[in-house]
Amino acid sequence: ACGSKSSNKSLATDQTLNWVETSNLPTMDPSKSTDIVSATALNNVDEGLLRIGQGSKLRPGVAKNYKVSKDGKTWTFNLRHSKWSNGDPVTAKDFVYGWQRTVKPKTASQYAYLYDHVKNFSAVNKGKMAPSKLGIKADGDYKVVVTLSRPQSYFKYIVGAPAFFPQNQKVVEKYGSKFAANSKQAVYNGPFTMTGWNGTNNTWTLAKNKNYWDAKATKLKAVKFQVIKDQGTWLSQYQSGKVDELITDGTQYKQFKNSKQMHVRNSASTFYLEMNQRKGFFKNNLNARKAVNMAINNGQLTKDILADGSQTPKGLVPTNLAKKGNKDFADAAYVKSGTEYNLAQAKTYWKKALKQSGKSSMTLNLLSDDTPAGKKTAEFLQSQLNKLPGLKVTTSNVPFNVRLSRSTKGQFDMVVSGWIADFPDAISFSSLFTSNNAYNRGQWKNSSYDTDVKNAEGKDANNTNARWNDLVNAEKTIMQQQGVVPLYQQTQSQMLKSKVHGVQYFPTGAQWDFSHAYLSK
Amino acid sequence: MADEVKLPADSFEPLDKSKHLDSEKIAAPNLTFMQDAWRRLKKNKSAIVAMIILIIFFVLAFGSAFFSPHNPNAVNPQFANLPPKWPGININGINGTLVQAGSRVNAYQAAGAGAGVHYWLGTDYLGRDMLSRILFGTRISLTVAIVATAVDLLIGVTFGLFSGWKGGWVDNFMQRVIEIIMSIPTLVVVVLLILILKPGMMSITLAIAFSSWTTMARLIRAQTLELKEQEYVLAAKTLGESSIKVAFKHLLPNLSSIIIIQTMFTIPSAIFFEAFLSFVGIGISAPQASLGTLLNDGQKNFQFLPYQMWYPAIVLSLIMIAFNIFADGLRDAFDPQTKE
Amino acid sequence: MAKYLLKRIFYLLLTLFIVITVTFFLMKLLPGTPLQNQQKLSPAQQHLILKQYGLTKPVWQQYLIYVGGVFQGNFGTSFQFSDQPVSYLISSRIGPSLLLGIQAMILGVIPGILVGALGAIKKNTWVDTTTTIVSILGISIPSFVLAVLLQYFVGLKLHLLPIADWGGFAYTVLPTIALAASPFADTARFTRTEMVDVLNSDYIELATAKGLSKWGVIYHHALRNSLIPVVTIIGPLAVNIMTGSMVIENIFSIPGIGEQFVKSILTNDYPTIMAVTIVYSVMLMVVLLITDIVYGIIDPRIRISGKSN
Amino acid sequence: MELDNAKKVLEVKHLKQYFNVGKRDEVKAVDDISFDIYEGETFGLVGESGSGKTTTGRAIIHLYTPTSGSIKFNNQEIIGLKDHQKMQQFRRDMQMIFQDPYASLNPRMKVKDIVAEGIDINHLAKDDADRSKQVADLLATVGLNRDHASRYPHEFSGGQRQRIGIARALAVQPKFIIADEPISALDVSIQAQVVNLLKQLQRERKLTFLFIAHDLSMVKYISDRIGVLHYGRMLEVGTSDEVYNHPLHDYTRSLLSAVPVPDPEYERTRTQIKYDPKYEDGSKKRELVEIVPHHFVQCSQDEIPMYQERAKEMGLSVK
Amino acid sequence: MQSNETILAVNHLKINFNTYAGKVKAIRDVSFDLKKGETLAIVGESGSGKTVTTRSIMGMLANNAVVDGGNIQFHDKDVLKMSERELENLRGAQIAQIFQDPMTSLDPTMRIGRQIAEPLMIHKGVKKEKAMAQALEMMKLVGITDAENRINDYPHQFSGGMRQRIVIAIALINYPEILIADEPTTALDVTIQAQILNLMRELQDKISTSIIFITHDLGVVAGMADRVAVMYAGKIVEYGTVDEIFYNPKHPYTWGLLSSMPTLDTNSAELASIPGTPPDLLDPPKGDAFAPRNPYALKIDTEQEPPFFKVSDTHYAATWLLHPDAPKVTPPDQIIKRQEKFAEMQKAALAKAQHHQIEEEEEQQ
Ligand SMILES: Nc1ncnc2c1ncn2[C@@H]1O[C@H](COP(=O)(O)OP(=O)(O)OP(=O)(O)O)[C@@H](O)[C@H]1O
Ligand SMILES: Nc1ncnc2c1ncn2[C@@H]1O[C@H](COP(=O)(O)OP(=O)(O)OP(=O)(O)O)[C@@H](O)[C@H]1O
Ligand SMILES: [Mg+2]
Ligand SMILES: [Mg+2]
Repeated sequence: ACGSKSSNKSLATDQTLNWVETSNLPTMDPSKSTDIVSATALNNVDEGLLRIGQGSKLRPGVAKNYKVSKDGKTWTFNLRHSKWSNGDPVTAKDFVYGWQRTVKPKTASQYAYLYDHVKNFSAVNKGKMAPSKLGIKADGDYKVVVTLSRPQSYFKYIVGAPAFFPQNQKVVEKYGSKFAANSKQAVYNGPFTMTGWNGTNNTWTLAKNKNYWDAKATKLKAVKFQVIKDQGTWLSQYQSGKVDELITDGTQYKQFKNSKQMHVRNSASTFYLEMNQRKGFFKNNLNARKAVNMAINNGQLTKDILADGSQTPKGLVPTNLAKKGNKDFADAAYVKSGTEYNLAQAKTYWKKALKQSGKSSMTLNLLSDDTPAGKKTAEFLQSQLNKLPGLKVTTSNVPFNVRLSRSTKGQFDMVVSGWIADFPDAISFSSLFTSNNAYNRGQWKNSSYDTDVKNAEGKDANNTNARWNDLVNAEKTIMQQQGVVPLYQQTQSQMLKSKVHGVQYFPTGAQWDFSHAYLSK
Repeated sequence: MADEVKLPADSFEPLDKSKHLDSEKIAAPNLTFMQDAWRRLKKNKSAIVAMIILIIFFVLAFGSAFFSPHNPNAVNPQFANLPPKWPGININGINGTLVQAGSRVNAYQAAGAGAGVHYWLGTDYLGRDMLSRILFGTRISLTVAIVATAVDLLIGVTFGLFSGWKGGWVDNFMQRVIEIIMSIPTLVVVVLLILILKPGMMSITLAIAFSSWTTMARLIRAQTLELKEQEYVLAAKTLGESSIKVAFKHLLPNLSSIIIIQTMFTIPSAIFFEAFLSFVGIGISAPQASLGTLLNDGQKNFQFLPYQMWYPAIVLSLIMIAFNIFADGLRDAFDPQTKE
Repeated sequence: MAKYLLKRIFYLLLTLFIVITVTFFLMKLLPGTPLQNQQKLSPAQQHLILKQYGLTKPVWQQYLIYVGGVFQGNFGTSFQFSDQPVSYLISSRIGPSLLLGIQAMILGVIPGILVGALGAIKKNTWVDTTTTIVSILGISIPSFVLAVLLQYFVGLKLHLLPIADWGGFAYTVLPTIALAASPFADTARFTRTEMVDVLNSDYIELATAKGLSKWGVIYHHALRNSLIPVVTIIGPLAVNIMTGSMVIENIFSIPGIGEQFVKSILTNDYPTIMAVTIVYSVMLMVVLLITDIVYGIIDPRIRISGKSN
Repeated sequence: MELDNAKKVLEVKHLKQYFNVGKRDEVKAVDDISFDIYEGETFGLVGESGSGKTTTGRAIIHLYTPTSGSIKFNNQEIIGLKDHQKMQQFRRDMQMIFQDPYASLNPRMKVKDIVAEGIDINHLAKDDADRSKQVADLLATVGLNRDHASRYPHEFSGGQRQRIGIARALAVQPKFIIADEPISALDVSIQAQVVNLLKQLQRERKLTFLFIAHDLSMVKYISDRIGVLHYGRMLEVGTSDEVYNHPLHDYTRSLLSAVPVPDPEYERTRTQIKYDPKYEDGSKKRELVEIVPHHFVQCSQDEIPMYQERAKEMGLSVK
Repeated sequence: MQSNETILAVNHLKINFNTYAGKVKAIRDVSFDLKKGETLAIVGESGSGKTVTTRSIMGMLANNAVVDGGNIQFHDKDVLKMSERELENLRGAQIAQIFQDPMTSLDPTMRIGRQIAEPLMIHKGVKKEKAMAQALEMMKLVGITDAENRINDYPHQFSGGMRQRIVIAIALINYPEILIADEPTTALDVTIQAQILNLMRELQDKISTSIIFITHDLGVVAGMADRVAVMYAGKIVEYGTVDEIFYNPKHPYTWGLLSSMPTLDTNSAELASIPGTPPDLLDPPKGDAFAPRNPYALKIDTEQEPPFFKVSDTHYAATWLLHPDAPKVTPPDQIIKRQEKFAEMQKAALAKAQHHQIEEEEEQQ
């Protein structure tokens, strides 16, 4: 809404934005959405209780406002009077229905786990309890009361995710298994509606939703999406003006980094190296882990190799994810040695490490994705680590799924993993590396880390300061102990035609919000 | 008529029988089969040029292990993506400059490379020497092709030979097997094999070979069906020659030209298929490179770093063209009926 | 003929059944699950979801269920498009692949035959050399390189045709050219080889002796007789091309099946893999059958019923 | 020639060779033929194209497995012979010369290796030198010189190639040779060379020949006895003079009338006798019947008198 | 039937082939003529240049052929100098050809009716239906039974003899002035051969073309030819009327050919064969090419090529044996027998001629 009046004059006549996705839209069912493409679309055509906007700031959504009880367990949302695109009113029942549908086992929602703080989630999700027992109630048509089993300070962010969107029971049941299987068989309550998606095609359009409660703020007539999988094609399409944005890769970034159209956007994701500590070399071998960390020149990796605007990480938790006041979490928890490059030191550590394990030489396999960035990273790490005396690194670049299944089963020596936060809170990362967490593929174990994280989720959940400190301590621990080796923080280096304004970016989840975007002449 | 000419008196003496010319003499030079083929090949200039090109590539590719200008896997991040630079020459394209953000910049200077740093074909995204990598990649590609071909020959030829020679229900059954293998999309087969055998050069090669031998088998079978009715094969049988011996002495040599031609088709398709696998992302794993992976990497940055695609593409195309022309020449050379 | 067809169809079904069985069980060796955000799910959660998909049952049960489903036309649900039956995925995406494939075959085969014939007629002249080099180039440049070059020069620099995307005919031109290179080259080369042989045959001699002009001989006699090997290679080639090229579809952003297929293999989206495999097998075997029938049409010596063995 | 005293080398009884049995395109290439060949003689087999001559030859030398019947060579049943030793011996004793001198020599083998193939299989040579010597001798026998040993078949003319084929057959010192149209593909002037060679070999080596041809004048010249084959059946068997001069069967007469003779005078007056194969329909059971001593004609019982009549007309003494 | 009008004259034709090994001198000065309505047989063994000669008449020489001299006068034009266009108009219209192998000389993929009609459509511009009707007539003429039903069959549905009839039908459909038959029956067996030869004779009577008949089978020549030319190693060594060649041959090669053919009553222990093989035309020997195989060779044969010696107005032979200085040699027995027969025939003919004269005289009186 910033100065839209003043810029009206320069509004282009055709308010159609051409946007690009790099993979297909797999579903428009909020309960089933798992990927960023559908999240982006859903976030623009539907609306949950709250909206996440630029810089992870919360904005009101269907809820005008909300209240949290003292114990942090009861959340009350007051809804505004708004409509679905078919004219039905959006009511509290729609939320209750949508949430229950997402959680009940038959839906097989892959994002249902986000509900884990909601009362009775586990039982309902496993089918041991009726969906109606889930901790959400409609209090009249326009008030939603949510009961949590434990306090969760960041629940406000979570309710902005597609899995928590309202669903129009009438429509869902009308289409049954075909609900949201194409753009016609769905109903929308967001700033846009979707057209032109047949379920599997490469293009779809978000058109302005006249029934949206804030429709007057929506300037765009349409956002046309096009799937482009080839980076070179994308560039050509951008250059020829067929699309209005381009997420650059390394080479392109180098070409364009000084352009006015370049926008470097941090995403809340870190790529890090996990070392298998189930048994074998890295187990209880801090020297080895430190050696690995110090042998890797993160600066070179981001600047010369990836060269796509990615940043040297300060630690596991990315910058710009969580803030206390003006203090960024990553700065607060910074441990120099945790990401430092020092080859001489690395070699010293390495010798110690070898001595400790009683070996003179060592071959380690590095598992990584077969994506361009995955390959570049692996090749770079290989060349860096091979400088450690007596270490020979081999690489395996495998498809994403394979990497996950192998790392989960512990079939690796080192693996390059990445994580993107689901919501803007450090816990999204910190919780990963508790002792028995399934995502802790390296199975690094540290009891003080476990305690800190546990406190943040339990005892200190309602105490902002204590919780902050818990998480900062945990982060410091994992960095000092080199539980993982952070490699880089991913960014989106976006070329955006200069006529495009007001596109909102946020580093977690859906990432893009077009509701306030417009095109100038 | 013409008897006015004076003829010597003794002209009409009967010819001494012993002085009779050997009427069974063969005037054409005594050439072995290979010599004959070689002679025919030599006449085919394009085939010879192709052969020389191939030899050069083989020598360079396999010799590069000893004399390549740089270690193909040596990472040099500060020199990443440098364009080609030839000492002492200042022509755009080989003077180390490239267009960046609309203006021509000296990439070597920008990367802080000293005056003595020259990469003849530039560097890749990790600052590795492209020339060395292309040589290395050529080696891998050729190896893939050759190993694939060898396996292809072993399975395809044996299978086809056996099927055609046995005939009857054996043949029928074996043909069905081929049909089934053909009916499964190659990619499925290849991915499965790669996963079963663990990723790597060997498994890719085998996977390619595994899926490519059906054509060979079908060709060989058809030809064997024809050959086994040939009278010289029957003659061998009446002499009591065993089937194995017949196969080696009579069938294989006469299948050789078909085998050669088909091999020359297999080689390019193996190289291509490897390139395709690289494109899909299941090709040779890093830091090894094949022409396919190089092309695949180069193709992405074609607009800004065209040399990264052009050079591997040129090398690959040259090899392909050379193989094809050479194969054509060989086929003609091995066919005694080739009209000159 | 009817009997022959019945026999062939029986073989087709048998082969298909074996292909389904073999592929299905091999598929189970692939790692990967329908979970898109596996990374974010704990093993317990994963198990819960897999159970919904019926993937926790023993493999043989999954097989029976699958085969049963196939007989009812149910190929399962794609892991890539969580709400779409695989049958819909294929039917909605095979169109562009087929269209491109058919266009590419036409664009490749017809000029291929002409160029090949030209080379044979002008054997050992510069025309022959030129046509040979052109056709060899066709198989020497990987399609993705050709695609990129076309895109850059024709699309971006000359603005002649769209760079990518899917719309009207104009959008199909560049991908068709990129796809056509290899059928063009193969056809040209096979035609040339065969035509050289045919031109040496007695009946060509007789045709010449009848007083037919050079081109008359080619058109009326040599061409048809040269086509058998071409027909042989065209069949499988056409099936390969029509079932979609991942490379071309990726580069030109075409909503085809090839790209989904590769992705399904890499992610073990086995319902899609199986379905595409079935489509591919059926197409291939039908094409082989058609090829055999076409043989009979081109060359009356080949009796269809005699070829069954 | 006193046939009765001569030893029977080959006895063919009720030989049937069908192809594609049970299929729609079943061919009865050889349909119940019987004949004997005596030691040292040349038995000529004539008949038009497709009459089953080659098939008969190949069945005898065991290139095919006959549908039924019996083939005895030196009193040894060949059909179904399992004993490897005996088979090997049979393969040495019986050899074949093929029709097409272009197709019967492997184009990728040197002449010496072609000729020595049988020597190698049966380990008849002590060492390499012996092998070379044997090859040279064989080549000399067929009138080629030793330089030819290191050449390839495509360098030879048709007649020379056929002689190479003969040398190959001789290498294993066979007793019985089946010559399947060995001269049909050759020039007239060359034919005589080959025929002379075969005759000479027969004299020198006491060979027995089954000589297959459609050129009746050559067959007549080379054979002691002749069998006339038609549609896989043996229509007439007798000494060559008998068959030529006193043909009893209509088909033989027709065949003879078609032979061109290098005599314009004769040719100007020649009339060809038409033959109606309907006569051979399967309505009656016909067997070879000895009409004149040593002269057999295939006929049914009720036709015997007719042939006897014919024989008498020609002044032959009916048996 | 025959007239004295010469429609084709080949003069001093020399043709070489360029090959890897050098020049193959395939035709080395060949001259002959062809009269309207006559059958000229060219005999000679494989490689003697029979096919090359006829191909040059059709203007269908291989690419590597070089005409080294001579001309081929057809009416008043030199075939060797004709443009491709003119040759196309010539082939199949004025000069037609039958090939050796009926199995391979028909297009396997075209219906035979169409193949027969094709020359009509090309040369006379006849519409398809009419051409097919004429093709049908032609099929009947060459004795294909049930022609109506078989006109749409393909070649493989016919036997060898039938196919050769079809090839003949193709050649004759435009009633050519010259029919070249290049070993038309070599691939057929005797019974079929006899039928085909009969057919050709009949047809020649009906449409009175001149035939050049090529074969190496003297038996066939005896039945077909009016005149005979014997070729050896790229040259004609003897030519004359059929009787002259068969009953009074002068060239030792002709002797060899004639005596190497057993007739049904040859009984000698050994056939008179011509030893050895023909010379390699890459390097034709000096002098008489036949000398190495000639038991009657003279010294001069190795030094100088024999010119043609005239035997009669119609009979010439190129052998030094006919030179007045040459020693008298005894030809093989068979030849002597033949010559005896010739003498008889001459006598009979003479007597007959005299008789005629007397009768005529009587009539006049
Ligand atoms: N392998 C086979 N399969 C089917 N039919 C066959 C086979 N071999 C021969 N025949 C058929 O058997 C018949 C007799 O053939 P065969 O070759 O014995 O005749 P032939 O008398 O030798 O004829 P020719 O003079 O042409 O050589 C022919 O009709 C032929 O088509
Ligand atoms: N295109 C060619 N290139 C080289 N040599 C050739 C060519 N055509 C013919 N010859 C040679 O010319 C000579 C005469 O060949 P031609 O075909 O005329 O013989 P022919 O008398 O017809 O023999 P045949 O009875 O085998 O048909 C042969 O030595 C042959 O090898
Ligand atoms: Mg035969
Ligand atoms: Mg010829």
